[in-house]
Parts: sequence; structure tokens; C-alpha cells
Amino acid sequence: MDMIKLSLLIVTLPLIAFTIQILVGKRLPRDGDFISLASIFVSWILSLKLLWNAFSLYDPQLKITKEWLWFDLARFSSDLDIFALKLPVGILLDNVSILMLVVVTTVSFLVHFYSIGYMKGDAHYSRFFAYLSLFSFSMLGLVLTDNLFVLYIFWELVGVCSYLLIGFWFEKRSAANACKKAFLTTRVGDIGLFIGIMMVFTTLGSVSYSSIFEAKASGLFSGVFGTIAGLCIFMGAVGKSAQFPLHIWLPDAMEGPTPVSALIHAATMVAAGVYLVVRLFVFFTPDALLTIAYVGGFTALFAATMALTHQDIKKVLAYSTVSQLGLMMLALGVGAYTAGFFHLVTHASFKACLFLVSGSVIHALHGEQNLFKMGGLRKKMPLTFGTCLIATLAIAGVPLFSGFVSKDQILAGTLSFAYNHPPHSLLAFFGFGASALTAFYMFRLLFLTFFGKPRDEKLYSHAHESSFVITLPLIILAILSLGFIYEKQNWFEHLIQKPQLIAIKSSVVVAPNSETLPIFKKIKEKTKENVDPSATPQDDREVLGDDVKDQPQVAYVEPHKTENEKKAHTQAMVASVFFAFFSIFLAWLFYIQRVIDPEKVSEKYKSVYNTLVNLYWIDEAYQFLFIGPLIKINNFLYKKIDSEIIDQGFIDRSALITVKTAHAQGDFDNTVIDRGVDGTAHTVFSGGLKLVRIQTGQVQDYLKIGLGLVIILLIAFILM
Amino acid sequence: MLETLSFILPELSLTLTLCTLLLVGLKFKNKFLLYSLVKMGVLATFIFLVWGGGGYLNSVSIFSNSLSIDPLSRFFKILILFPTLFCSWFALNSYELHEKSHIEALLLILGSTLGMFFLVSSSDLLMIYLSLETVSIFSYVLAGIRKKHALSNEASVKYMIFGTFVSGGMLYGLSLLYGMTGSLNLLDIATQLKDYNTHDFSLLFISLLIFGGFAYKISAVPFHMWTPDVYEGAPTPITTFFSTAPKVAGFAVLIRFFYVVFSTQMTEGGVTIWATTDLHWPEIVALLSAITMTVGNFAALSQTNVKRLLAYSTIAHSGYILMGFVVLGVEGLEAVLFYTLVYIFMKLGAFFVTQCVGNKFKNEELSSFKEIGWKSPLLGISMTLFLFALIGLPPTSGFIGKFYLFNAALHKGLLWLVIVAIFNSVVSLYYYAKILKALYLEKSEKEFSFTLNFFDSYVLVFLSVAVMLLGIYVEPFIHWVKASVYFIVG
Amino acid sequence: MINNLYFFLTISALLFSLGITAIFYRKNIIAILIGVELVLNAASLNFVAFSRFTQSHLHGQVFALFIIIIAAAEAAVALAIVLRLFQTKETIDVEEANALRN
Amino acid sequence: MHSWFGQHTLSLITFIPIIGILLVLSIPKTKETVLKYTALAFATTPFVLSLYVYQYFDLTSSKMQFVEQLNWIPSFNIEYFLGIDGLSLPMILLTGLLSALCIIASWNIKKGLKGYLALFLLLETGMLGVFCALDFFLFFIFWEVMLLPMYFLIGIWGGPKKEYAAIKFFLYTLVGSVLMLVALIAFYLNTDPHTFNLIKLSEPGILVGNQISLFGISLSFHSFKILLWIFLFIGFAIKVPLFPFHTWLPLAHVEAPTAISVILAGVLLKMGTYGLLRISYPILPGETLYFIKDIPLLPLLGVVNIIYGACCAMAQITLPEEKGGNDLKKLIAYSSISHMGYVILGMSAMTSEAMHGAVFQMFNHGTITAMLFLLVGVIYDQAHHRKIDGFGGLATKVPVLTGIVSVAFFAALGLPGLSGFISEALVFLGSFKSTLPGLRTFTVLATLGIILNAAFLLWALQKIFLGTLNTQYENFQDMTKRELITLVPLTVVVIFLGVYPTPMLDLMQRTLNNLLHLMGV
Repeated sequence: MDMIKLSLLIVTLPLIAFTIQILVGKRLPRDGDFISLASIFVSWILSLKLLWNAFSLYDPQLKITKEWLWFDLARFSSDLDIFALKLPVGILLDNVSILMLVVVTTVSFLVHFYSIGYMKGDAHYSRFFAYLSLFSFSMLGLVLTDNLFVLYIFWELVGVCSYLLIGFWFEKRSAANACKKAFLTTRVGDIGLFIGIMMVFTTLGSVSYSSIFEAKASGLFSGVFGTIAGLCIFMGAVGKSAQFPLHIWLPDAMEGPTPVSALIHAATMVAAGVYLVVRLFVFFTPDALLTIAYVGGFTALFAATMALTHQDIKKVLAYSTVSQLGLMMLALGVGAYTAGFFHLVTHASFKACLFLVSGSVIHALHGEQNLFKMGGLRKKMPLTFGTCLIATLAIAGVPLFSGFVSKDQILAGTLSFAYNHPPHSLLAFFGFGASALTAFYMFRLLFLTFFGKPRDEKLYSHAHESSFVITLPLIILAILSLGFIYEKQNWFEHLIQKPQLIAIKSSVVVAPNSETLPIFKKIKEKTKENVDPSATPQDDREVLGDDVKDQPQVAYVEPHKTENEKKAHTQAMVASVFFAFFSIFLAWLFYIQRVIDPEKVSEKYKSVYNTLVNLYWIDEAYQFLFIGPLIKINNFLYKKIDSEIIDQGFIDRSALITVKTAHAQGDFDNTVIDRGVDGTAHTVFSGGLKLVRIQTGQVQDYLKIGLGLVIILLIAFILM
Repeated sequence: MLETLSFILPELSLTLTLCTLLLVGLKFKNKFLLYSLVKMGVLATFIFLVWGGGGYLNSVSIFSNSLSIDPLSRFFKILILFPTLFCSWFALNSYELHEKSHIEALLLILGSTLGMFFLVSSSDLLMIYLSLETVSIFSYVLAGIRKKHALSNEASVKYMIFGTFVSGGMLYGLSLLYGMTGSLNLLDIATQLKDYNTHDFSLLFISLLIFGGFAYKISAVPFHMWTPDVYEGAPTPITTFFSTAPKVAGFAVLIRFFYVVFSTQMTEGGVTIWATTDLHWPEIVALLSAITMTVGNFAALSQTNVKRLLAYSTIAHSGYILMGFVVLGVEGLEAVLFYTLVYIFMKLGAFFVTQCVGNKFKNEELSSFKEIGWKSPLLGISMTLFLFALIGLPPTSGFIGKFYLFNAALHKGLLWLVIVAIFNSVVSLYYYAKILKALYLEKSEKEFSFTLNFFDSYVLVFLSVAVMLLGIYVEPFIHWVKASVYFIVG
Repeated sequence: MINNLYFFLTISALLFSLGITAIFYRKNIIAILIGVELVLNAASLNFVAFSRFTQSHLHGQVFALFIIIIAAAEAAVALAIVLRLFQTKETIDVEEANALRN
Repeated sequence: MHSWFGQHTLSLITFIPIIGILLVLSIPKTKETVLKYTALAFATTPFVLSLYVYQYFDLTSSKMQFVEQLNWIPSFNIEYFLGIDGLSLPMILLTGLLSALCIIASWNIKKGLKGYLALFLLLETGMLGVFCALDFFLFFIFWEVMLLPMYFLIGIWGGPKKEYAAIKFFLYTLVGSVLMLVALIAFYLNTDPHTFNLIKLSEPGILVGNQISLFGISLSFHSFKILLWIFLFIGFAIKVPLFPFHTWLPLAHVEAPTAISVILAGVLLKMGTYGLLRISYPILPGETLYFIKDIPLLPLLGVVNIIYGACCAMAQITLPEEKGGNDLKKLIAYSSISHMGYVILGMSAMTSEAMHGAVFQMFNHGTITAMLFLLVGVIYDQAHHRKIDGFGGLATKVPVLTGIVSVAFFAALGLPGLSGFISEALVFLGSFKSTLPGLRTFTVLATLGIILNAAFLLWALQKIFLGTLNTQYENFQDMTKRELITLVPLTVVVIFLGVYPTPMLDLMQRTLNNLLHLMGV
């Protein structure tokens, strides 16, 4: 089946599930959870098929696109030579998007499966699955689109799904606040993204990736304008992936059910920001990339410090996610493109696994989330403990685990970047610091929950291992966090290569490097012919035609290793392993042996501890800096300008409308002169008005006034 | 001699009705009989006017050039017939007029109409003064027709004192004019005045004195003070008559007098316009028109008595009509004629509704108008139409009239006057809406039911249809107005 | 001396202003009516004077005749009205007639 | 299309409600249901006819279609001239749809039902007439005809301070329309064969005139045209409403009954922008560009409207009752001020996308605000108050209502996938792209509006629907079938146009591109 049709099917299945679920969900048996499960399962299988095709083709330059016209504002008025928006909607399939598809569908499927157990008996059970399907649809759509405008549409849809899912238990006041906060903070970021889109549209007239890359190739977007556009688009990523300035919403997002946190706030949605940077990697100018690196790096370290002191298990994981995302941004910033994306993929699996572990722990302890109330659960919940151990090892970056593979490359990238650009060596420090702290707080979490003696007997007594529906996904995710599947012939580096502007002859196709995975060799010949010829990459090149003969082209190139990169690589490897084991040992000292009592340390560094606990008072700062004055301005605008000055002052008090007469008039005037006009406000005009209305009743006065007016007119006209 | 009589057949038929009514009135007091007499008389006059004497184009001036029978006078005569017809019916049904004084009211109204017929077609000073005085005298008595009612007496006293003073002044002006030009006939005066150096003070003084005389009739600013008191004092049907018929006659004689004596007729680009020598009376009158409008509208803002409110609105409308008069062009004249035509029906309607409410509650305060809209839908809807016409809102004829006026004024370049006028019509919405508010939006304390007898509803329907018809199917009336702008004096 | 036009004009102007002041400042309505009569006579005097001195035809005198008739009619009606006022208000002071005001 | 019916469709569309009025007035007061159904029938027929017109509407021709031209007052060269193009057809569809829904929404009006229905049908005629008229005089007449019933509808069936709201509404609009009258006459006088025909008036160079003096100062014809533009602008700005002239809107909305505030927000606000596009833009292109390029009045007011409206709306949530806040209807009124700001910004950007966005936003705002007001009506009918913090946690009790409210709220804040987003995005893309001075900064400022809109709408949604259930509303029932009938069609339209806006965009495309071409952009 043609790959485009496959991807279309992958996207639309969750949408169909959503519509069925939302309309008739309640009335179906088992509240219709099997519908969304089935749809995501099929999507998962299809995306694996796509992955299989990608493996069989094994071509880094794989690029299949298909477009349909959405709307064209100059279709009928072509004779008026008006240049108007022509917006095609299309699908872009390349290795990056296929991998993302696989990641999203896997985690989504496992979360669907997990939440059957976790959410059993919830009042709005069917609506939960509807929202999950809607989320999967919008995430898949985001991954597959080929232009920025449609990406923005799915970007916001994903935001709405996170709003709906965070505020799922809306009875809780904190959940209601959290979902609003999440939506608004991401919206601030989205505005940046939209401004970026506008800037791109203004110069190009179209917003599809291919046209952006062509323009970049022809030298556009290189100057300051390009940097600003890049940074605006990055603002969207900052909002969505909770980077430094806009990270405040992610910890509060933990109000949502744990499967939601696992799916949305660990693996997929927050990764959308990174995906955007990956997708537009070539578009960013060098100094834009630098800012990205700095923001990413700082967030990584900053979030890691905050995770140290938290009691709530999910909050710790939330900050660890922010920190890991920071690392990915750092990697992309320093140019380690494959490392960044690789970390995204690996992080998705082990972070999802960690969240689901925390979910099963909370489920077992009937909603208790405080680390200091848990303890010694390893005996009671062996399976959960086992998977949690693997995931923690992976995230800590211990060799033989997936985390190590990707983090090591990131650190290597940062180190080599530091070597090439000595003034920016701070970035390397960010990288190593963050990964060290990660190891520490992750093992702190592990030791506090599973090791030591149980701190709360009652809770401990009826803790039990969760049912297989919950543990099965844990096991699968744990397996995915093992390192060896990524090591195999480092297929990842091969498939995902760093896109660069290189001048290549259009006709010569960079031959895919010879060795492919042995087991796929024979399959490759077979699948070659059933791949839809029109979609193969070769002819796509011809489509560009001859006029771009030797213009620089955006293509994926195998990065050849310079010698100091090799040096950086080995050094990073050694340093990261050392840091990992050292912080594990440190955590062991802190929490198992109680050699250094954490309480005493917190007293000693009282001020530092408080700043960490209160998350550097950023929330309060934002409240003080932005929201407070905003409300004050609004009240001022409304009360002062709207009602007093314009309404009563200018309009009502002006003599025309409000007649302020000497003595009380009919009731009509009183309703008109409402609170705005104080009793005796006389404008000159209304004073004059009294004169006009003089009817003293004396006939002779009338005559005098009449003759007087005539004489005045006479004199006036004589003089004029 | 006989054929000149044929020219004044309408006036003759009016006198005939007057006399027969006088005789019949002695014996019979039956309301319907008297009214059928009046109806027949008015119908006869109407027929004579439309088809009889003077023919269509060949206007003629009779009685040694003192009366001119021409399209303009015919137009105004037809217009005056309507108030006579309706106000006599209103007089017969008003709670304010006692059974005995019905016949007097009818006679006085007919007499006053006769005076106006002559005023409209008079083209020499003597005839103008005579007819003006007849109308005034009849009006003084009409104002005081309610014998035992103190307010009615006071109204007639005030009207009389004010009227005599102003007509005395006008007469003095006429005498000076006669002295200056040596002739009574308007045309001769005009030719004499041509070669008279007109910029000196005396002619301006004379023109203002004479303008004062006519301004009193149409209650324009310098001499408008009497209108509110007299209108409030006099019984409602009489006030209705005062606010419609004399206004029309006043404007007719104003046009004839000022367009002949104080300005020379020229045709410029096929359009006849009247240019004034350097005597600045148009500027003065424009200023007066603006002041009249503003006084009328602003004074009405704070009224609670509907009759007094409508009195001020009459002043305001005179201000609007003066705007057309000041344009000194054929378009201006057409606008004046059309607006008077439209104005009559609105005013008759509004006063009639006030009278119906008055009959029920014995007073015309705004508070007695509460919830009438709900109790009798026909009264409510027709009053809404009249008020919207008075404001000048589109579907009604008031808008077409105002549009005509603004068009003429803007064509002349009087942008400032148009802006004052539109400013005023917005203010007028405010006090007219007070009546609407009372009709529909307010709950009245006392419980009452309101029924209209057949005749009243028939009259209401006729007037509402007239007001709306003139707003929608306007073409024939515009033709009629365009045809009757032609007038002769000599 | 007394037979030229301007003499008569000054007298009629004098009469006119006297009439005006009478109307303005006298409180008794009858006095006001007299003032009105004065004004009318001033006008008719004017007419007669102009007709006599400047014109050959007698239009002025005819006009004066009519003024007398009208003045008579007005006086009759005015007095009737004043009589009615006296019956209802027991006074003919013009100040009293101020019930109708704003 | 050439049958008699084809030639007179527009007259039928405009005047069928008048026949309805006659019928409604003749039916006795006692038979309420018969009254309502006849009124409903006569209110929906224009919508059905407009669908017929939509079917036969030729998307490629830039000339007026379904034209009817008869002499009405030949001596003034006034014609009964009806016709529609891409700009007016969406508005007619919107008016027809909303009028039909409003009759259903006003099913439980008890007091004076006959008067209410008759006035409503008269209002519908006025609105349809304004959108069909191509003769300025006829346009003005329908403009005022639409004004009269509104006064009574707000004044009689309104809330506590209805008289004040009604008279203020009437005075505001009358001041505007009277200024328009001056412009109308000035156009008439300054064209060689005096004409009111909007098509002839928009031919370049037809307006020729000479000196004119105002209060003594003499104006060159160019500055006189600028004065005329200002007069027209004030007339239309009051209707839009633009910033300084908007104080009547919140009051009128708060006091008007639900169905009337739906029509007021759904259709009457579009009169202002429609008037600008139909009269000011084509007839005085030079002056319009003057007020966009030399003095950026239009874009500035547009942005001010967006931000000011959003701020005042948010103030409704923070201010307590006695300071004039805490009223849901006022919040929605200010949000429509903010949305109309987008339309003005789009219109002043002079690019094809912005213009399409502006006109599409006019249509969307109509449907979305109609939904919002209908929903407030639904809540008001059960709770009998509109205080924002008087509710809390209704979502548990009324899931269907919450669903539709969230669709409406998210459409209002411009969530992609719903129609609000498409028009807003087009306005932004178009105005950012336009090369007029200062437009880019205005657009960036306007993007602030997106957050403010999102902020106050979600805050209101949270205060009313989320959180713990307010014990007072234990027995808060969900929506009745009748309420659903009014809301479901609107929801379908909002979602359908959000996903696939081409039918509507193609409809207005030829006209708008033509207008821009004429304006020499």
C-alpha cells in the first residue's frame, strides 16, 4: 500500500475514534474504550509498517510529499494580477517524521492500554478516551504536515487537548486553574510562532517547508530578519516544550491524570517543540541556534536544580522532563542534530515508563504522591520496581542503556562545540551539570520510593502490585529503554543525518552508503518495487528541474568526524560515565546510608534550600510583573475611561442628551441622569438653555424681547 | 364682471357655506348635520379650486391687481382646506367645547379660512393687511372660545395684545413702504424699489418690521413667544387649527411679498432664482431660521405637557421651512411647498391623538399617555408614525420633506444651516421619544380601557395613510409641487 | 410750515413711539388697547400724509379708511375679550394674566 | 434563473417579512402557537431564498447579480435598485439564518407577543434591505427602517434599565445616520446627472464639485470630500462600534432580550463595516487611503478596539457588581467589540488576504457571537441572573451545554479547526504582509489581542463551568430540544467553515479582489 495512503490512514483513524466516542461513547459497551484502543493499535501497526519500509529503503534522503489545495484566494481573479495566498495542505514523509510517528503511536497505544486499568470507574471514562484519541490525531497531524500554517493549526489543537486533559478532573479547583494556566502560557508561545509564520509568509508568499528551504538555499533569511524569524518560531517551541521563560505551566500540568502526564507531558506534546526545531533546523541562522543552545542549556541546569528538593513524585518527573528537553534544545543548538533527535526518541520511552511507574505507585497507594510517605515498596511491587530501575538507569545515563547512548552524544556534541568555540564553553558546563544532577535526583526518587523502611505503615500495608494491564506497558517501555536496540550498527545515525546546505549536482544522487542491516538485505530488493514509484525520492529531485542546477541544496549529509570531535567524543564518554556513577553513589549516601542527613544539609543551606523549594519564586514574579498590572490596567480602562469619561462625562453630561433643567423634570430625566451625572452639573449650554425657555407668562415681556431681538439684528447687520 | 367672479368661486362657496351654517345653526344643534354642511361647503370649494376658475396656466390678477389667482395660491388654498375640514370635526368632538359653542367654533374656523384664502392670493398691501387682520381677529376669538375657562381667556388676551402690537408695527412699516414707493401694488413697489439705493438703513428697518408681521403669523423667532402659552391655553382643536392653517397662509404671503418686493427674479442656467440687491435680508432670515429651530427644539426638551411640547415643535418646524424660504431658488420654493404639505398631516395627526387622550383623561400631561399604546393599538401605532414623521425618519413623509429642504439648502451651499438642522432633528428625537416612551414603555398606575369610536379611527387611519403615502409613493405629489411654484403679482 | 410732509412724518413717528411705550409699560389692558389704537392711527396718518403730498392718486386715503374700519373691529373684539377676562379674574391688570408660563 | 421568480428574488427576500407582519397582525392574540409558527415561516423564507440565490450565484463575475432596477422617484433620479455581490451575499445568508434562529429563541416571550413578532419581522426587512440596496437613498431608508423596531424591541422587552438603553441606542445611531444623510445629499449634488446609484458613484472621477464654505471658512473640494468621508466614517463607526463611539453597545446588549442581542451582535454590527466597504471605500477611495496611509486612523482604531475590548471584557471578571462589572453579557459585548477590531484592521490593510479575512470575520463573528448570546440566554432562563461569579462547576450538571459552550468559547478565542481562527489568521497574514506604513507594528500589537481574548474567555469559562458545583444549582437541567435546535446549526457551521472555509472564501473572492483592484492597491 502506498506510504502516503498509509500515513493518511494513521492520522484519520484516531479522528474517527474521537467522533464516535464523543457522540455515542457513553452508550457503547465498556463505555467505548475499545474503539480508541483499537484505532490507536491499528495506527501503531501501520506506523511500524512505515518504519519497516524506511528501514528497508534505508535512505537518509527519503522524502515523499503529496499536496492538496486547501484554499486559494486568487482562483477566480487571475486577470487582476493580485498576489494572494494559495495554501496547499500536504503530507511530508521522511525518516524524521516516520520515527516520530512510531514514537507517538507507541507511547499513545501503551498509554491507552494503561489507562483502561488506571481510569477504571472514573465518572467521565468515555470522555477521557475521546480526548486521548483527539490528542493522538492532532499530534500525528502535527508530525506529518509539510507546511507551517497547518503545523500551527495542529499545534493549537494539541494545546486544546492538553487543556481538556489537564482539566479532566475539573471539580478540583487546582486542576481548573492549571489547565487555564497551561493553555495561556503555551498561547503566549504560540503567538511568537504565528509572528514567525507571518514573517516567513511576508517574504515568501508561501509557508511550506520546501519553499522555506529553497529560500534559505537562495540566501534569504540569512540576516537579522532571519534570526528574528527563527527566534519567533523558537518562542513557540519554548512555550510548548516548557523552556525557561514559559516553563511554569508544566509542573502544574501534573494535576491531570497520570496517563495524561505520561503521554502528553513526557513523551509527545512537549517534544513537539523540539520536533519543530528539528524540522526547521536549516532555517535557523547560526546566532539563532546559539540562543537556542543557551536557552536549552540554562533550562536543563535550572530545571534539574529545582527537581532536587521536591516531595511530589510527579513534580520531580515534570522538572526532569523540562531539564531533559533543555538538553535536547542544547544539543540542537550546538549543532548535534542527530544527538538531539535521538535523545528525544529515547527520552520518550523511559520518561513515559517513569511516569507510568509513578502512576502505578500512586494507584497502589490510593492517590498518595508524597515521596516522604513512601518507602520500601520494592518488595510489595517487584515488577514496577524492576521497570523503574531500568528506566532510572537509562535516564541517569548509565552505559548499556538507551539514555547513555543519546546523552553521551549530546555531551560529546557540546564538548566539541566548546572546543571549536572556546567562549561558549559554558554550554558544556550546562550539559554536564544537568546530566549529573539528573542522575542524583532520579536515584533520590528511586531510593525514597522503593528502598529503606516504609515510612507510613498503613499505606505500606495495603500496597499491592498493580494488575497486568498497568504493568505490561511498563515492561514494554522498559525494554525500549535498553541500549542495545539503538546500538545495532548505529542505524539511527545513518537514517537521521544533519541537514546542511551543500552544493550537490542535482542529477547525482548521494548513493546510500553500501552496508545496510544484513537481515534487511533481501527484503530491500523485494520492497523496492512495491513502493509507489511516483513517491520515490529520485524523481523528486528531477521535479526541481534544471534551473537550480548547481545552487546549494538542502540535503542530509553524513557528518565526517574531525579529529577534535573524536577527542571530545571519548572525553565526553568518560566524563558522563564518571558523573553518573558519582551522583548515584552520592544519592546512595544521602538516602540509603543516611551518612549525610538530607534534613541537616537543608538546614545548613537554608536560603538555597528555600529558593529551590519555592521554584525560585518565578510564579510569584510573573503574577507580580504581568498578571497583577494587567488586571489593574483593565479595571482602570473599563471603570475610568469607559464608564466615567466617555459614557457619563462626555455623552451624558453634554447638554444635548441630558437636560439639566432648573427644577425636577418628569421621571424620564431621572432615569437618564443616572449615577454618572452629579446633581447640579451645569454646562454653559444648559445655562443658555434656561434663557431660551423663558416664558414668564407676561405678554409685555414677550413683546419687549421680540422688539429687542429685532433691534439687535438691525444693529448687527448694520455694523457687519 | 361675471367672469372675474368665476375666478373667486372658491371664496364665494366658502362664504355661502358660512351663511347657510349661520342660519341653520340658529335652529338645529345636531352635530352631524352641522358637520355635513361644512363638509359639503369644503368639498364645493375644493372642486372649484381644482377645476374651476383661473385655468391651469393662465393665471390672472383681478380686482385691479389686488388678488392674483395663480398656481401658488391655488396650492396653498387646497392645503388650507385640510385643516379646516379636520379641525371642525375635532372641534365637534372635543371635551373642551361645550355643546352650545360648537356652532361658534365652526363659524369662526370657516371665517378664518376665508381670510386665509384672501391672504394667500392678495398681491397688494391693502389686501394683505385686510386679510391678515381678518385672520387675526377670528383667531383671537377662537383662542378664547371656552367661556368659563380662565386659561382660554388668558390665551386670547395674550394672543390679542401680541397680535395687535405686531400687526400695528407691520402696518407702520407698510405705510413707510407706501410712502417710499408711492404705490400699493407689490409689482409697482418692486419696480420702484429697483432704482432706489437700497443699502440705507430705512429699507432694512421696513423689511424687518414687515417680516415681524409675518414672523408672528408663522411664529418664527423674534415673535414666537406667544405660541406656547396660546397653544396651551386654547382648546386642542383650535390649537390644531392654529398650528397648521395660519402657518401655511403665513408662508404663502411671506413668499409672495419677499420674493417680489425685496428680490429680483432672474433665470440662471434655466433655473429661476431670486437675487437680492445688497439688502442682506436672506442672511438675517437664515440666522433667524437657525435660531427658531434651536429654540423650538431645545425648549421642547423639558416639557411635560404634550400640547406645549407640540407648540414648541411647531416653532421648530417653522424654522425648518424658513430654511427652504431662505434658499431663494425654485428648489427652495418646492421644498417649502412640499414640506408644508407634509407638515400639515403630521401635525393634524399628532394633535388629534393628543385630543383623543385628552378626551379620556381631561388633561394632556405626558403622564396620561402611559400605556395607551397597549390599550388601543391603532392609536399607538398611528401616534408612532406621526412622531417618526415629525422627527424625519425615512419611511415616513417627514424624511422626504427634510431631504428636500436639506437638498435645496446644500445646493445653495448653506452647509452650516444644514448642520444646525440635522443637529436639531437629533435633539427632536429626544423629546418625541418621551411620548413614545410613555405610550409603550411605561406602566400606568390607574387601570383603564380605551376604545376609539368609528369616526375617530377612520380619521386616524386616513391621516396615517397620508403620512406614509407621502413618504413612499411621492412622485405625483412632487409633480404637483413643481407645477405650482409659478406665481404672478402684477 | 405745517403743510410739508416731514412735519406729518415726525408726528406719526411720535405717535408710533408713544403707542409702543403705552403697550409696553401700562399695566391696564384698556390702556394697552389705547396704545394699539395710537399705533394704528400713526400708520393711517402716514398713509394720508404720503398720499396727500407725494402722490396724485388717493390710494393712501383709501387705505386710511380701511385702517379705521379694522381698528374699530379690533377694538370691539379686544374689549369683548377683556370683558371676559374681567368676569373670570376680577381684574384687568395684564400682570395677572400669567397662569400660562413654563 | 431568468424566470419571474429569478428576476425578483431580492425583492421577495426583502419584503416577504412585511407580508409576515400583515399576517401576524391579523391573527388574534390568543392563538400564540399559530402566531409563532407563521412568524417563524416568514422569517425563514428569506434564508431559504438566499440559499437558492447562493446556488445560482456566479462566482467569477465581478458585476452585481440578481439586479432589479425600477424608477421610484424620477424627479430626484432615485431608483429602487437592488443587487448583490460577493460582499452582500454572505451577509444575507447570515441575516436569514440568525433571524430564523432568533424567532425560535424567542419562543417564550409572553408580553405583547404580536407586537414583538411584527417588530422583529420589520427589523429583518430593514436588515435584508440594507444588504440588497444599491441605491444610496434606498440604503439609507432601510438603514433607518432597521433602527425603529430596535428601539421598541430593546425598550419594551428589555431588562431593568431598558428605556435608557433604548434611547441611547436610538440617539447614537441617529446622530450617525443624520451625518450620513449630509454625505448622501453631497454625493447627490456633486454628480453631473444627479444620482444616488452606488455603482455610478463608484466610477472614478464622477464626484466633481467646487468650493464650499462651512461656518465661514472656505473648503476646497478635496477637503470637503475628506469632511464627507469623516461624516460617513462617524456614521459607520458608531455602528461597528469603534472605540470612542462604543459605549452604547454594552448597555444595549445587557438590556436587550436574548434574541434581540443575538441579532444586534450578529447582524447590526456588520452594518457599519458593510457600509464602509460598500460606500466609503469605492466612492471615496482617495480619502480612505488618506486615512490609512497618511493618518493611520483606521488601523489604529482597529487595534485599539481589539485591545480595549479585550481589556474591558477582562475587567468584567475582576470588577465587582457595583462597579459595573461581573456581567456575562457585558463581557460578550466587549468581546464582540474586540472581534470587530479585527475586521477593521483587516479592512485597513489593503491586501487580498486581509480583506478576505475581514469579511470572513464579519460572517464568523455573526455566527460565534450568536452562539454566545444564545448560550447566555439558556443560562439566564434557568438562573435568572448573569453574574459571572454567581455560578461555578456547572459542567458536572450540564455536559451538553458545557460542550457547546466550549465550542463557542474556543471559536471565539480563535482556536484552529473552528471558523474564528481562519478569519483571524487571514487578517494577521494579510495585514503583516501589507506594505502600508506602521501596519506591521499594529499587527504585532494586535496579536496581543489573541492572548487577552483567550485569557478572559477561559477565565469566564472556568468561573462558570469548572470548579466545584455551586450548591444553588443542584437542579440545573441540561438544554431543552428547542435550545438545541437554535444552537446545533450554528455549531455545525462554525466547525464546517473552520475545517473547509473555501465555499465562503470563494463566494467573496471576486468582489473583494475587484474592490482592491479598483482602489489601486
